[in-house]
Amino acid sequence: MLAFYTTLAQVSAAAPPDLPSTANVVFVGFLFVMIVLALLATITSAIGAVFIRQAAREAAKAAVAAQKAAESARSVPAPLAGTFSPAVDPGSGTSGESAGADDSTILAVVAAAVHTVIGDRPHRVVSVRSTGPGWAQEGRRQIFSSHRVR
Amino acid sequence: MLAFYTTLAQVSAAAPPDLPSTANVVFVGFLFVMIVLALLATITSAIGAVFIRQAAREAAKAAVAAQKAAESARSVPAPLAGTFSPAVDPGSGTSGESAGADDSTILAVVAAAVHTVIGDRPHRVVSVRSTGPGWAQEGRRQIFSSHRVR
Amino acid sequence: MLAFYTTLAQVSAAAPPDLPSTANVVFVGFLFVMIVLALLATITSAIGAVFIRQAAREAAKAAVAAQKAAESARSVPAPLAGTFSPAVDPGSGTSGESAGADDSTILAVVAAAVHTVIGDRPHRVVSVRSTGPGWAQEGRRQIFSSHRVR
Amino acid sequence: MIDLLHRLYGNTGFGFLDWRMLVMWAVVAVLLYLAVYKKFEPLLLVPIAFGAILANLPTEGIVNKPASIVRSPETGEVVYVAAESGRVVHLNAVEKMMPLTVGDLDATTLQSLLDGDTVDGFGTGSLLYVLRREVPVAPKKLFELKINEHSFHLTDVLIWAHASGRVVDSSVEKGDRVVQGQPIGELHSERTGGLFHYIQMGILLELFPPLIFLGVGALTDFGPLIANPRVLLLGAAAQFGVFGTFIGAQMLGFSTEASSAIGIIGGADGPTSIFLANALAPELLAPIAVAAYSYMALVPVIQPPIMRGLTSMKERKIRMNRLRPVSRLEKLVFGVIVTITCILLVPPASPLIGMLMFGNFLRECKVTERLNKAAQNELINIITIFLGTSVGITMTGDRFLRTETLGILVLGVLAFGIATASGVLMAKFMNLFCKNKINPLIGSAGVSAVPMAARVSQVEGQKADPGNFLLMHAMGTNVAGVIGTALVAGFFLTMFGGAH
Amino acid sequence: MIDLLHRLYGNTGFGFLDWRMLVMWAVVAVLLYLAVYKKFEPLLLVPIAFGAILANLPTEGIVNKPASIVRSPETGEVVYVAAESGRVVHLNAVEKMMPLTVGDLDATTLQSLLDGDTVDGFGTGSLLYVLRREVPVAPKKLFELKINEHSFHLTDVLIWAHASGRVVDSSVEKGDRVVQGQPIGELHSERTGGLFHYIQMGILLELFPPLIFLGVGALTDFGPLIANPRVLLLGAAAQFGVFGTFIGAQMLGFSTEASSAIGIIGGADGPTSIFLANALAPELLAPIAVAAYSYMALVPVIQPPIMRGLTSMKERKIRMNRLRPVSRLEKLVFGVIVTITCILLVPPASPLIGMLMFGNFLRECKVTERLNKAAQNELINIITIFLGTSVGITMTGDRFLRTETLGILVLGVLAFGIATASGVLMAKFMNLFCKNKINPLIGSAGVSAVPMAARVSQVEGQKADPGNFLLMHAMGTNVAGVIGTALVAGFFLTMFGGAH
Amino acid sequence: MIDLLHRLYGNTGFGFLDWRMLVMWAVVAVLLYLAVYKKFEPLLLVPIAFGAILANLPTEGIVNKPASIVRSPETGEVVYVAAESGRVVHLNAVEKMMPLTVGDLDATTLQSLLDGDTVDGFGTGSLLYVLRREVPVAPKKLFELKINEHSFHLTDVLIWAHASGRVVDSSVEKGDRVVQGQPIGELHSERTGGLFHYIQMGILLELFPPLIFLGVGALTDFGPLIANPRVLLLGAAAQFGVFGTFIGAQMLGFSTEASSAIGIIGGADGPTSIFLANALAPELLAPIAVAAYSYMALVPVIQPPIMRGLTSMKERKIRMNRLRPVSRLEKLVFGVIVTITCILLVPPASPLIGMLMFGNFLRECKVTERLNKAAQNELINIITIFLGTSVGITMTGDRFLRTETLGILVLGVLAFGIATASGVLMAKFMNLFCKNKINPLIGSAGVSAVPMAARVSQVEGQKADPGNFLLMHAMGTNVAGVIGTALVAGFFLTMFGGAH
Ligand code: NA
Ligand code: NA
Ligand code: NA
Repeated sequence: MLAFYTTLAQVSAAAPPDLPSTANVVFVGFLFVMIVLALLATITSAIGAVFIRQAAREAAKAAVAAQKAAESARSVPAPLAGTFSPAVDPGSGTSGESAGADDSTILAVVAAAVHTVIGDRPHRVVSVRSTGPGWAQEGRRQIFSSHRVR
Repeated sequence: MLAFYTTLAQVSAAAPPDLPSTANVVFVGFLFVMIVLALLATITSAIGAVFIRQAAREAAKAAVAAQKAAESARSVPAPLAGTFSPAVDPGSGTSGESAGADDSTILAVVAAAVHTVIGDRPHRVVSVRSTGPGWAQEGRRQIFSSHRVR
Repeated sequence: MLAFYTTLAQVSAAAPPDLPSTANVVFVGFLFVMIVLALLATITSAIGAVFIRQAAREAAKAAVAAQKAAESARSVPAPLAGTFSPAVDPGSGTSGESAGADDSTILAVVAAAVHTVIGDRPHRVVSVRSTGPGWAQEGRRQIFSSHRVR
Repeated sequence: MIDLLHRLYGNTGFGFLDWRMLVMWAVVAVLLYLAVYKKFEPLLLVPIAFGAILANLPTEGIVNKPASIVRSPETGEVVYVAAESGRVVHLNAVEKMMPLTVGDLDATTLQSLLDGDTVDGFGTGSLLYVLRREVPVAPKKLFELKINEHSFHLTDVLIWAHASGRVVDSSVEKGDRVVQGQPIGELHSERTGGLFHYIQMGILLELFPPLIFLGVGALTDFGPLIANPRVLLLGAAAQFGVFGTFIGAQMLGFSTEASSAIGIIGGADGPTSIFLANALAPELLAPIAVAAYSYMALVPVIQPPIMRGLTSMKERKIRMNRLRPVSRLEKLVFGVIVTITCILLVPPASPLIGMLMFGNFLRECKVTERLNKAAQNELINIITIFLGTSVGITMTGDRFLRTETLGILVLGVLAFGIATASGVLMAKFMNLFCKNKINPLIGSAGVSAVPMAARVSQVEGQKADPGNFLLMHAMGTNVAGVIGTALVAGFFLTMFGGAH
Repeated sequence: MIDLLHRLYGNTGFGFLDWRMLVMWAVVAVLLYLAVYKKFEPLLLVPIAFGAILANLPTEGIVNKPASIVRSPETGEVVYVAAESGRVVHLNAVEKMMPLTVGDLDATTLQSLLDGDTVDGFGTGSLLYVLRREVPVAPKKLFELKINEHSFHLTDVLIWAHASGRVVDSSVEKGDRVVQGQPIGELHSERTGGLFHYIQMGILLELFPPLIFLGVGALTDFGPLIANPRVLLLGAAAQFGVFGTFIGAQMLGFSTEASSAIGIIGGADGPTSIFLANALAPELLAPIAVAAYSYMALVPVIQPPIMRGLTSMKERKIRMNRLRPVSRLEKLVFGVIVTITCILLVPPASPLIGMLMFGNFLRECKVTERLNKAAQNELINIITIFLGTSVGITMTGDRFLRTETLGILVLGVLAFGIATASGVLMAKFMNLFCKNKINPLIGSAGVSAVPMAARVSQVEGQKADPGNFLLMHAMGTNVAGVIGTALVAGFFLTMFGGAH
Repeated sequence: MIDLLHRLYGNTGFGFLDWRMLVMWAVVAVLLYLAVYKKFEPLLLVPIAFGAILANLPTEGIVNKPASIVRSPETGEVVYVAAESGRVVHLNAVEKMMPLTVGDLDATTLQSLLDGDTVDGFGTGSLLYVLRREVPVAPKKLFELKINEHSFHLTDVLIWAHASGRVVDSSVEKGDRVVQGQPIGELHSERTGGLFHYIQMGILLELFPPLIFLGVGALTDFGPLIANPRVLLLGAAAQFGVFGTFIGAQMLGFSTEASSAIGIIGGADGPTSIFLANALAPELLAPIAVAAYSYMALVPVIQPPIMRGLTSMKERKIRMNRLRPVSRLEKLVFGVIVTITCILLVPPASPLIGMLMFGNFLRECKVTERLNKAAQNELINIITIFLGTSVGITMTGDRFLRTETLGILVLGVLAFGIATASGVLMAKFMNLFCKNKINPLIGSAGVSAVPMAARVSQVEGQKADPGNFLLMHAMGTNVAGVIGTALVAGFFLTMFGGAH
């Protein structure tokens, strides 16, 4: 940027600034944005490919391990596991893969919505029944809404 | 304000400032505050009159509608409706009109008080039994207390 | 501090600064810290002695009173008293004296941990069973961890 | 006592009311209505509108600059000095735009200015110096005006007192040559600057927009974008709204700098608009900010007809694949790469891009939750209050009630329309080549306006096919638009920013 | 090493201890006791008291000003210059009030000042200039003092170094005429100002009180006031406490400005008191703030006897109608109208009124909850910490242990009493005309002291009739008092504010 | 258009990339890995690392100083003036360390500098003045260099432009004598300083560390220390780590000031390290901060072997008595006494000690919960973000990639080791006299590093005896270490702080 200032300053001392034409600015500018974002898209895809391959490998391993575990522990039931599972799927923000994650998102949204509406009054969420995937989507939208603080 | 500064500045160059007498200041100042606030009281009353009339009209309409609704839906019970109603009465801060609003205020106060006393320890408000309007009043007072942060 | 600046300034005008030798700085500095903290330890002990004596007197009184109360109110049961007691032991941060205080600390830690892990998703702590004093210690450690925000 | 009452009355603000203020009150009422009852970006519009109330009341004590050094606005020769040391000067109680050159005054006013202090029609502003520019703009204006022993050109620049106070230093004399920015005198006063003078520093010093972006980054999930990087191109295409508006503004006669700042409205990104407007066209800050935030709220009205007009029902029914989950490490790597790439390419955008990705890193690294929360809440909320009111306080009638404002508002709508169309068309264009078809409805989300535009895509998609869920894909386009607009802002700053 | 130990000892703060500090420690202990154990407005008194501890320890590095330009405090002639370029000067390690004029020194001290640097009894302060005022205060003091080749009048003003550092510019010479505020030299140092020098800027630049009012507005419900606007008159009447105290302060010999600032204690409104004191009588800031906050806490002690003394049992038993609910729109309209009216009438009050009503708008519009929460919590809490300590840090023994302080404390109690009585009497007066009788007990709440005073009304009302609920009505009076006090502050600023 | 593309390319940052930046990116990657995946104090290391990314990209607009007055860095004679009024000057787009004296240049470069503006190898920096120091450092360097009509010594000091802009005032001429700190010219520009220039003020003005300490105080429980005051001696003993490192740094050839700042790393107290480094060795701020925070995280690795090596199994099995409860009043009294004692003894430590104990008072008095929460959360979180990035932004390759940094990193480990050993040995020493034996494992907690070090004591204790609970006792030692390190910082400031 400074090089430009320098140029400009040196030029302006000698002659009126040679501002580019509107058409040129628009052409170059738009091209610039397109190219940069295309570049970013390419890089991101390349990186993504690495991660996807790795994830596939790990999934394969996990499947094998899970099968073994299932065989060795057929008698232990695990009710509620989905609901109380403390582990947060690191990609849950974007995923939507596992039904469990979705459920908990729904729960969060319901609780947040109730809280928003009735404020600090004491309340107990007695029961939440899933009413289809629309809820989850709406929930995510609400979460993103916070963005509009701008 | 600036005009005054100007005057003062011009005067002070030529002669000592003609500060008003104590009695005058007190008389004019107190009169000023009385008049301004009386004026505000008048305006507020006038605006209030408009709102009251409008509210009366709406209440009349609502009564008619409610009667119709009641007639057409006599068999549907609505337990807990008061407690879980998400609609916030916009004037609930000042009112005290509806028992429902009062109840929820009480609940809020109880929960807040419990929270204040035992802090972040987990607790469940198992049951709250109303013990008369004094509670609600005290609750409002506590809420206003936050004001004393000054 | 300023006196030193003054000295330094006056000196530096006339001659090169007479900076102390490394050994001297270390000796004096370490001695200084040791003496100051030893002094503080002495003062704190002295003050502590006063408070301990007072606490002992009060405990004695309280014991007498409690005995009387127990005699006069043998038939009134007080279930849950420990859990819901709103009075916060002012010294609970350091103590570890009363089992009740410890329990509530455990509860707090559990609730906080659950909240931290599953975030804002709705959850109800259904039951917490004590698993020995180790928990309480760990809880306190977690609380102190916040300190490492530095 | 009568005298005292008189003085009290004289010091009320009634004397400073003028019609522009009353018109602005109506403007404020409209803004508040839109914000409160129509929920048009209330978090920004309410503070802006309330700031505008204060700007259009005689609140001199709330925005005034502190007395300080007087600098020469241009290089030239001092032809008249009224700033003798010790003189008491003052400023209008309400902000007024003072005449710029001798030619803006009539001879009588000039005469009375030279004689005394107060001039009808210009309040009580004090003239300090008159300066002859080194390079006169046009020779035809070189009429000469002789008053008392002084001689002026119509193009001579008037330098007014910027604050009430006392002249304590006047280092130049008639005939001296001064360069732009040179200290030519000093005012001093016991009174400090107004509250908003200091709060506005956050905009003038370009602190608030990057800090808001820190919070925005902490609130943004780049996951959908990373899982489907093609949407970056949609975000890029939507920037054509910016360039289209730039052309329009140029044609309406705005300067290149102003056109850039107006064009960025099409980016639908509040903080970026404010950042660029402050740097390139500070006098247009208020209308640009108001347009940017108002139209963002109008997205659900402006976009759907354009989206439907440019797409066939078959296209609108395209279903898109579920997005794969993105791991923490991938998000972190993406963030660092975007930071490095964008800053290397457009260094002037680094405050925005740097803070955006820093906030996002705090969010995604999962080990700095305290800081993430602080960025998402405390910091962004407090700064939003200050940013909004600082923008609003610049909305004085003098500045806002001009034809330029009207032009900006019209251009703003245009910008949103073009951006929407560009995004949709780009998606259709990409479908010519890609195997995995893109639903063109998500192209419109490239205008940013997070998350409004993404929701519009989702709603329109479900109108065509109730089982179609486009939201996450549209969110990807949405955040791509944020990066794209920041790049465009950097591009404009590279091209037109930074005269000394 | 002995030398090193000696140096270490010489640099501890013990040498700077004096009896005033020890007395102030006792004052601090009392304040802390009241705050912590008696719960007297602890949110303010604890920070004030802790600030006062720091003020009364040799904490030079914590409040010192940075070295900067030296300005002439008055218009006059320079009669002595000790600030030759390059000279190293220093300031006392603890803040000391230095003698103001030559007449405050004895000849020996003056002699040694002219010879060297350090003067017994005044620490190590460096004298930079001596200035002869243009208009000598009184001719009888015009004794002349000849020392070396210099000749002084007893009224000549001493100008001391404001910081440790080096003189890098000394632009005036003996015999020069200088105007008030003119730069006459410059000090420079690598050291920065102390922590509290910068925090205190929030008071000096009048930023903290309006920002606190932003939070207060967000915490205030004007509903009870809107439902029963008559109580505005009670809030107005209670302002007589301010004017009564103003008279008292005038009679005790305080200046008009100081009397105004002292009077406002009767308004029972902390931020307003600080705002006005800083503008009109900054040297009295600490005692005024301490009095304002302490007496607010004493409201339950001061008010009841007065309330009972002025009312009959029958009056105290008056029941008042339930208040009607007030809609969102009505609250918003009220807020905007109060803003416009008050600012038009008293422009100098606009920072307070504007921010108060802005905060309230954020609260009542219900669409900006994030900002409302931020104003009510983060913002007000952080600023309260800084405001309190900034006030406390001015409580040096030198400034606080004076008869004026005693006078202010006495006048403060008086102010509260008068305000209480005025409110009650006004209610009785209004009952002569109104059909809906007002319970005079709510009149006392007009002193502000939100919500303490309203609670006192409620408690006294229930003593007379346990089924009587006056709280909401008293809250109305309470907030009316806040508006009233802000108006009075604006009135005082209009009358006496703003010398240049 | 080709021209435009060319200009666009010329203005990207690629031209400014150099190998140092790339190396620093690797350093950043390591820091982020440690912070995110190894959880090394992530709250500080993540902001520091992200700041370091920005520091090593061509982000000129993000840290640049605003154009302002140019001051003479030393006392001497002006021998060359290139700052004629009106000249446009500029600064490198990326921060570069410019040559300090004429001797650092070769004759050709000097020649071209005097002729024109731009010099290969030094970017586009503008030379403003050349100054001849009053006291030449060494006579052997007094070679004279004659270029054009000018004559230079090799020791003459080069004064470069600190910002891009226009020279608007150049008050000195060749031959003038100037004193250190004297204004010798002024630059002016429409552009403001960069975002981080303003944020960094929080470090330069020494505001952030005391405010962090306010939050630390609010988070600290002194109860364990009060219940067992003997541990204060362990905290004192651990400070020998500081002095040991001081000796080491002296031996490696660091200046006394730098040695003090490096030594304090052994105190394991981040804000104190930053505070002292800023005051005594600002050029070493980044490596010192990085070392302080990184090693704190390494405590569980560094300490255990030392602890086990210095203690017998029998000692490690010593059980300690339960700590008595400490009442509120006792905690408050302790806080006030520590404040008064420490400030009286080492006044320069008062910002740290004062704020620490103020925060603790807010915590322990139990009547200011709002403020306590604000200090513990909002305030400390926001400032941590700013502090971390401000430190990171100073980590330019130029400054960081030096042998000094390596030395500091090595000395830092040493410091932690010595401190650990001293604490353990002190406990063993005290056991020679005390009846109630102290478990020497708690001695190591005296290094501060709260609460890491205390946890290590607990873990090691349980390894020897699973039923042994040392945590609370170690917490006491831990907070004693905080006080001890603050005292040592004050001691160093007393000894070496504050040249003018
Ligand atoms: Na955009
Ligand atoms: Na009041
Ligand atoms: Na330490």
